[in-house]
Amino acid sequence: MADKVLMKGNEAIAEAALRAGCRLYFAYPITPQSELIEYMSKMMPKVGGTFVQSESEIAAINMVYGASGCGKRVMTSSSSPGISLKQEGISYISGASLPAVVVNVVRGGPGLGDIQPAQGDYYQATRGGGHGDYRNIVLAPSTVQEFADMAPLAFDLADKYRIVVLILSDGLIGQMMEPVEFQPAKTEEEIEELGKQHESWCMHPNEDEPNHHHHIINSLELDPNVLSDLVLNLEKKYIEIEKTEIRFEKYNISPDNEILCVAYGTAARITKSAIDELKKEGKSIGLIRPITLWPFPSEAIKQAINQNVKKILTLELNLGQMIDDVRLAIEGKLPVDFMGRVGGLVFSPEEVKAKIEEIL
Amino acid sequence: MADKVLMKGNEAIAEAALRAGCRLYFAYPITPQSELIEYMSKMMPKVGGTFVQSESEIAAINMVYGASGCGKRVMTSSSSPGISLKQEGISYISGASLPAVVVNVVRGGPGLGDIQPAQGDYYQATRGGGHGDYRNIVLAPSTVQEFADMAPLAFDLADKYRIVVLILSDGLIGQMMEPVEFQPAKTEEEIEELGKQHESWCMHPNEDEPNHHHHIINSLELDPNVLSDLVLNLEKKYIEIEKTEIRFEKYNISPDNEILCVAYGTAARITKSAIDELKKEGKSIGLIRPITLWPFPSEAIKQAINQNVKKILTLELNLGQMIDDVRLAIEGKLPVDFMGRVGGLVFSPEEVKAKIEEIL
Amino acid sequence: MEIIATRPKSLTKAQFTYCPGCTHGISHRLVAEAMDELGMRNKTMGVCPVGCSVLAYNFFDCDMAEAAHGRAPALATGMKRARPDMHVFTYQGDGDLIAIGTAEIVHAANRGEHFSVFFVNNAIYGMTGGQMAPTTLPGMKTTTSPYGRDEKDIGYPIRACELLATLEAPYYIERVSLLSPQHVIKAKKAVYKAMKFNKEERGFTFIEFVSTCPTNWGYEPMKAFEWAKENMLPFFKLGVFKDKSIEEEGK
Amino acid sequence: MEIIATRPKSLTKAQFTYCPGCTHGISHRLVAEAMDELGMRNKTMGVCPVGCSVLAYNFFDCDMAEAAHGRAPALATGMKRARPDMHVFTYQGDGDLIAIGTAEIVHAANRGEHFSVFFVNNAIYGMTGGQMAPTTLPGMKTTTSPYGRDEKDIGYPIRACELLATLEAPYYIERVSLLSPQHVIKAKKAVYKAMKFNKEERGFTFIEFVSTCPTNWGYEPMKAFEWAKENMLPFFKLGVFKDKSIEEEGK
Amino acid sequence: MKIELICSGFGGQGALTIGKFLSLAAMKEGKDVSWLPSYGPEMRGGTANVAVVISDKQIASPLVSHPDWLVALNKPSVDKFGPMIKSGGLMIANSDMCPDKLGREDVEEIYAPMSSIATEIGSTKVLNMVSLGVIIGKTGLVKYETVEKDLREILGKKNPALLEANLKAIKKGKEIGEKS
Amino acid sequence: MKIELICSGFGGQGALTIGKFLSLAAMKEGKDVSWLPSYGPEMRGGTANVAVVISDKQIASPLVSHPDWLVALNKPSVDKFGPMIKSGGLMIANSDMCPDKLGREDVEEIYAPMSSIATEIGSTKVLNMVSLGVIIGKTGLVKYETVEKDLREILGKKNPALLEANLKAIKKGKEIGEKS
Amino acid sequence: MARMTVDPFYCKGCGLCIEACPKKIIRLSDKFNEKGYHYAECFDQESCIACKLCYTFCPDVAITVEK
Amino acid sequence: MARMTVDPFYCKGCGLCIEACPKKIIRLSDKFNEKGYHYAECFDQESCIACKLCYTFCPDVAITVEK
Ligand SMILES: Cc1ncc(C[n+]2csc(CCOP(=O)(O)OP(=O)(O)O)c2C)c(N)n1
Ligand SMILES: Cc1ncc(C[n+]2csc(CCOP(=O)(O)OP(=O)(O)O)c2C)c(N)n1
Ligand code: SF4
Ligand code: SF4
Ligand code: SF4
Ligand code: SF4
Ligand code: SF4
Ligand code: SF4
Ligand SMILES: [Mg+2]
Ligand SMILES: [Mg+2]
Repeated sequence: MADKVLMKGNEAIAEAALRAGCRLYFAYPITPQSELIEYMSKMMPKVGGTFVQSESEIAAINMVYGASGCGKRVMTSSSSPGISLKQEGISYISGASLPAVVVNVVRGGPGLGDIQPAQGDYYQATRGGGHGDYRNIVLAPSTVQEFADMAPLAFDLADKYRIVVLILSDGLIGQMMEPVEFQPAKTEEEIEELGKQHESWCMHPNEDEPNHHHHIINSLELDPNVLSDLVLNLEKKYIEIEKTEIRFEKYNISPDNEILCVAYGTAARITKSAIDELKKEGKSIGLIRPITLWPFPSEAIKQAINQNVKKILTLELNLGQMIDDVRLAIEGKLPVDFMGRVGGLVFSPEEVKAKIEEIL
Repeated sequence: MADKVLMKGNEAIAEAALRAGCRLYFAYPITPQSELIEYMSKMMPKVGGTFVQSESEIAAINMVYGASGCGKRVMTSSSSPGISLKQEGISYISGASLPAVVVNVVRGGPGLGDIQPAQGDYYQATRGGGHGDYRNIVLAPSTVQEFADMAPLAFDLADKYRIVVLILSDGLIGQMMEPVEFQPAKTEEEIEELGKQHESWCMHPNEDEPNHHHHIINSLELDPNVLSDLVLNLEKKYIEIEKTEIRFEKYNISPDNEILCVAYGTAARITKSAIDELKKEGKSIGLIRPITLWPFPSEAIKQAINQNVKKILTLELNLGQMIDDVRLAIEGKLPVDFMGRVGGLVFSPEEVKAKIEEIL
Repeated sequence: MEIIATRPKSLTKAQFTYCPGCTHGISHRLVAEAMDELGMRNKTMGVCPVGCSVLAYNFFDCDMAEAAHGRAPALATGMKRARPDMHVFTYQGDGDLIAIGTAEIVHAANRGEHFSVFFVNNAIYGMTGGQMAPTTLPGMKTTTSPYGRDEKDIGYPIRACELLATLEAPYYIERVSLLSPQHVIKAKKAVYKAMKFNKEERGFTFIEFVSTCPTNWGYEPMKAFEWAKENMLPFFKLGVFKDKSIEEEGK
Repeated sequence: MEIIATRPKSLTKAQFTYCPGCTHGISHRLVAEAMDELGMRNKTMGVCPVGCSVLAYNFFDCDMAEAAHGRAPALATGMKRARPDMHVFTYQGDGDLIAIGTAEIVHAANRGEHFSVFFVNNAIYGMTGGQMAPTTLPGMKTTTSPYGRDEKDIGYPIRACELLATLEAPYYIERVSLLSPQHVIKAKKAVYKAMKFNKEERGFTFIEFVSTCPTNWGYEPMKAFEWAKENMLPFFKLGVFKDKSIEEEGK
Repeated sequence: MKIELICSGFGGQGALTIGKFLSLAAMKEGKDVSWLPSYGPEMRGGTANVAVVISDKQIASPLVSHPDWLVALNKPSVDKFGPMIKSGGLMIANSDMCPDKLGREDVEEIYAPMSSIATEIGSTKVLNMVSLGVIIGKTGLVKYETVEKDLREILGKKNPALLEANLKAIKKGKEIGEKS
Repeated sequence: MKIELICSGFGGQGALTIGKFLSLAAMKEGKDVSWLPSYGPEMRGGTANVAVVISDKQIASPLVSHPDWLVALNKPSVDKFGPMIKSGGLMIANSDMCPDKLGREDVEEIYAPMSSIATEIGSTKVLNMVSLGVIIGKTGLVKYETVEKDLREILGKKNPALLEANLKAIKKGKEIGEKS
Repeated sequence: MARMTVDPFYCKGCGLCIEACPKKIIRLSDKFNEKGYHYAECFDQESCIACKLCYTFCPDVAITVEK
Repeated sequence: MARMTVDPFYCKGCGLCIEACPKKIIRLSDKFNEKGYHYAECFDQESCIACKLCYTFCPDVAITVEK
């Protein structure tokens, strides 16, 4: 069905995950993410899949760990405090090189904070809130459509690299309704086929000698020399991903841009509104919107800087986190300004416009 | 007693914490940190303090949360996977503006990894592995003496700023013995006095009207405008700390340095050995050793760059994490090289020397 | 004329934020009354859960801490150990206490921590909009068990009192209900007893309130009571599961 | 001559990394024998804990996953749900299962997950060097209870079987011991039964092994058995705590 | 063309639903739409509101600080959002629960006794649909037929009685809107 | 002056303790010291070893890849660390458990029947102390008196018998060391 | 003589007091309070026996009983 | 006729089999295995009754019993 439907972001990502072949989903309720779990509880039985409301976020991520070890497309979701609880598990899954999709519908923090949209989990998402050297691919949607489209993308990337893909959404995108068009649902045969790509390493029914195998899913290696090799292999994968999987959107990028904005997700949408307004007034402001937060589109940002650009403006719904990556990208070539909101507040297009005018 | 004693790092930090007035300690065993908890279990009853071996790291950090809400000096410790589990709690304590000391004796990761020394938790420590905008002061010792000295420092900073202070050690510093000299132990009266500084906000016995108070310890605020103010207040505190609490060591810094090394903790010790060797051969290599990882000594690094310095070399026992902060500090002024080891391996002074010679 | 019943001093002047007819208010009052009657307010610290009663720190007029979801017993342990001279209680919902917080409640009970736990079992996650709780009854529809809780797939409700009563240390465990004025009168006695034992430093005390959530059950308050009487009480049997005072005092 | 007893096929050729005389080896063998006898090896997935048996994936010759500390039942849930056509077991120590993993085991049992849990209770944290476990006996000295476990301060050992038996869903719960060849023979029957029920998809099965840790207890293996018989068995009573097959089969 | 509106009322009055049916119809008629509710505990007992944007180009920000139009089902909604309406904008209010006029000269105000009309129709639940009708009648933002079709699809089988009541309410509102 | 040494043996042979008493004495005599054990499960059953650095200046790296001296209580220790000894270095080995010579021309080797001596003294536990004695006798790195004092402080009251056995073992080793 | 009063500030009109009262002398007022609830009131103070059951069952602690 | 054999590769010389054997025909060998353990051996195969108790109690699954 290529018809558009009007849907909440949380429901759209759930539906898209089902269509992408996700048949196992484990999660614990939390606002503003609960519609996702509620949708799954309703639809999973209809497609013959499994939904378990786990006793906690920790149990959920470890159920994901187990199911992923069997080579299946599996997902969990939560919001900020719940994602913090999953950090140990995410580190394990990463260490064991397993594919998995995790959705974070970010809310205001730190602590219990509030349940309004925020981007305060950027550091956690991109730097790994868990222990040890690992990376997750981080996708940041800015519309309901994109949120939905990220489900198949996330599963494909997860499978391809045997990596955790984190979709970093927020309360606004999770709660709002927009028209959305879904990709066709995978057939049961296609899903079966997807599982087979993992047969060389995943746990599955076995045979007698001589074809008896013994698959081990783990992240432990007591010999530091061996562990070092394993981690260096992870690094190779990360380097490969940094080469090939960077995604971003250019908005109004042109040679006469005076200011280059960098913003993602909800902050980027609002920035676009402001840019449109300013355009009417004859001012040329460009925006690079990272779609992958890791790997980060550093090169794209560097290239978008032209002779007219006087300043970079990073816009985030936090105290300034992605700004590190922007600064790293431009290596001191230009001053980097910042506009932020915290506590679940969202800046308005008017406020962004005013900020840009101020620094123009 | 100003006599030197020979002690393991894990025991030295425990002894120093007791002397600094820590009378509450909650933790769960994990290698290579267990000597700390074992020392506490032995000594706490002797000083009339409380040690509870909690059912998990999560329970431990939340016991800390509760005890700290009563204005007492309280500590927990763990190693990498256990620290990941504490992230939600640390975010809460930070959101509630409570003082607390957390020790991480880092091991090889990700996942279960191994139990050898590593620095793979730098990102987690400095960027906040938990959700939302918050910062912890992060202290990185490089000797047993310094590890011990950091206990009183950490408690003082925690009390002063009502912040979580994380001591980021590693298996090497935790397990090795070195001579250590302790500061005199605080008397019970001094400890009592310390608690009093928190009486304006902490939970404690109450009075009847009209002096009845009602102290609330929490990190929840459903109104985003109010939460925003709270977070912006946190930010003010962070800015203040960035101004006043940066600590670092200069080693062999001189105008003829050809290469400037940046390394912390164990990696810095080993780098020093290599620098000493190279000095004998007439080569001048400087080292900035961050003692506070957050706030990071960016200014010191910038200042240490002189006309002769051709390159910066960042040395870490990970895939390269602090290097972000080094790059941010020097803003593209010089190329930044990297030497790392992962999986619990530690580079030797010879290897570091070779690396420096290679890039000289 | 003399006032014989009015708002206890241990409640603040704030309006409760609960839905009309929600039993959280009743259990709040019982705890506050016990504090008043035992003169404990000035030496009491409470812990709020994450759940509908997350804002209870605005309602109880004693010192209060807001725990992370499920961790109230750990906070309370830290608080009581930090201030043995004060009295501590936690107030927790069923999701908080026996889903995410299972380990914390079991181990606090097992250590025999000297505090009281007030456990509001309304068979649902109230605050987050009516998801299935560990105490949701078989067949009961919630937003995450839209076809009714399937006990074959996800098991039966957990009975916290029975589970905790297998431990040695707890001093007093009772399940009461708030489903009628008569039930409330009985519940009041249990709450008083728990807080009295608390004040006397006897050990760990635990009161479960069989409660309602009219909003998420989708019933009017009175209908919710009827439903609970018919459906919850047969499964969550009222009674004393442990009372060491009986042996101790030889009665 | 015919071989009547030798290494089961479901064990790999690797040497165990356990200390001499450690009972982990015996319980490994019992599980492997059951897999052999029931012809399950090719359709079985096991889960290792974090604990001395963390490397069990090198010893069991079936597919194996290594869980995070305490989370084996959650992994097993994910595995069994992902591959209902396979059989799943976890193998866990006392710290893993009833300290940090309390919530996971209680809820997996409560859901009646279709897998078997083998629980090695040696009253101590073996791997990390002998710290106190939730099952450490009162008065017992460990590296974190250097003056002996003070049950007044930190409570009594937790009895996992009794605790889990309060839940409705579990199918079969038994506590056995490995303290003598006779005990082992009995234990073998229980393990077989659990794995058979597992194969037959009857539900959640749980076997607790009262075990020893000669190294951290500081006793020679035989002395460790004696100590355990005298001290552990009175507290951890052997027996069947739940067996639904009795009703089901009408025996 | 781009219209930003806010629908607001007590929780339970169905303000969010007005926005939903408007968005749905606009989408069917080829527009881009966004529907952003206030959510969370504030809904319990308090006011619920939704920001709707309807545009023939892609919508960047779904936030509405200054609505072109406001649908206010109760007094607090008028108080909260009335002052924010853009100059030249429109307010549609439930006169039964909004006793005081907004009194802005630069804003057109339409008052309809939505509660009374709903009670008349026989279901207090449909008061929100009256306002939906007013919008249609007044502005022609979406076609009545599109809304009717959507309603028939959603309610047709499940609750034909409610469907009829809804349609009646919309028609009633539409009349009012057309006359204003 | 800076000496880097490794003490290595089976777990239980007390290799770590040799290092500890050496470090302790050196510290008392005003040196900087570091004592870095191998740790973790590898200790269970396998070999245990410790890297000790003693210097009159502050010690930077506690790691020892190429020891000046090696104390090897068993054969695996000789195999593992023998080849790493610095040219001109010294190996002190337990001849009872190290049958094969290292055979490096640039390294001095001292073999003492430590196990036998210990058995003779009446406690197999003190074999490590023999090697400690050899170091003292051979190198004078620390004074016998300092070590004796430390031992008396630590063991004096708790276990006088063990103390005496220890001291005997050290003296015996010292003699051997002095003669080599 | 006894008296039962409801504080409209707290009352949410849930009606539990009405169910609880053995004398059936409580009803919801026609008037709204600030939050828009019809609050409870005693329409026959004379008959009140000060049994406190209304107070006991009131989830918003809105009731005062005097005797 | 029965036979009990110990695989020195697995045996850790813990002696449990010795305790288990009702015929007391097992002892630790003088010889070491690779790991340095004195491994167990049966010194009187004739007397073995193939009761398997040694096997049952062996924690390292080092024993084979034949009949
Ligand atoms: C770590 C974490 N997970 C989930 C949530 C979301 N959450 C808030 S309250 C709640 C459940 C509340 O249910 P219950 O404990 O039964 O209390 P009630 O509201 O029914 O009184 C949940 C899941 C959270 N805040 N934090
Ligand atoms: C999150 C986490 N916490 C703590 C540890 C450290 N740890 C490893 S094993 C273990 C306890 C093992 O004890 P038990 O489960 O009883 O198994 P045993 O070794 O006795 O067989 C602990 C605390 C860890 N690896 N991960
Ligand atoms: S949602 Fe349920 S539990 Fe929460 S306040 Fe409303 S009625 Fe009470
Ligand atoms: S430490 Fe204890 S449990 Fe672990 S292998 Fe050794 S004897 Fe067995
Ligand atoms: S006190 Fe008793 S009689 Fe009086 S109003 Fe209340 S319930 Fe009715
Ligand atoms: S029970 Fe209380 S809140 Fe409910 S109607 Fe009566 S007075 Fe009002
Ligand atoms: S029981 Fe097994 S391991 Fe122990 S001595 Fe006998 S054969 Fe060897
Ligand atoms: S089979 Fe029985 S008799 Fe034979 S050696 Fe073993 S224990 Fe002894
Ligand atoms: Mg509930
Ligand atoms: Mg154990």
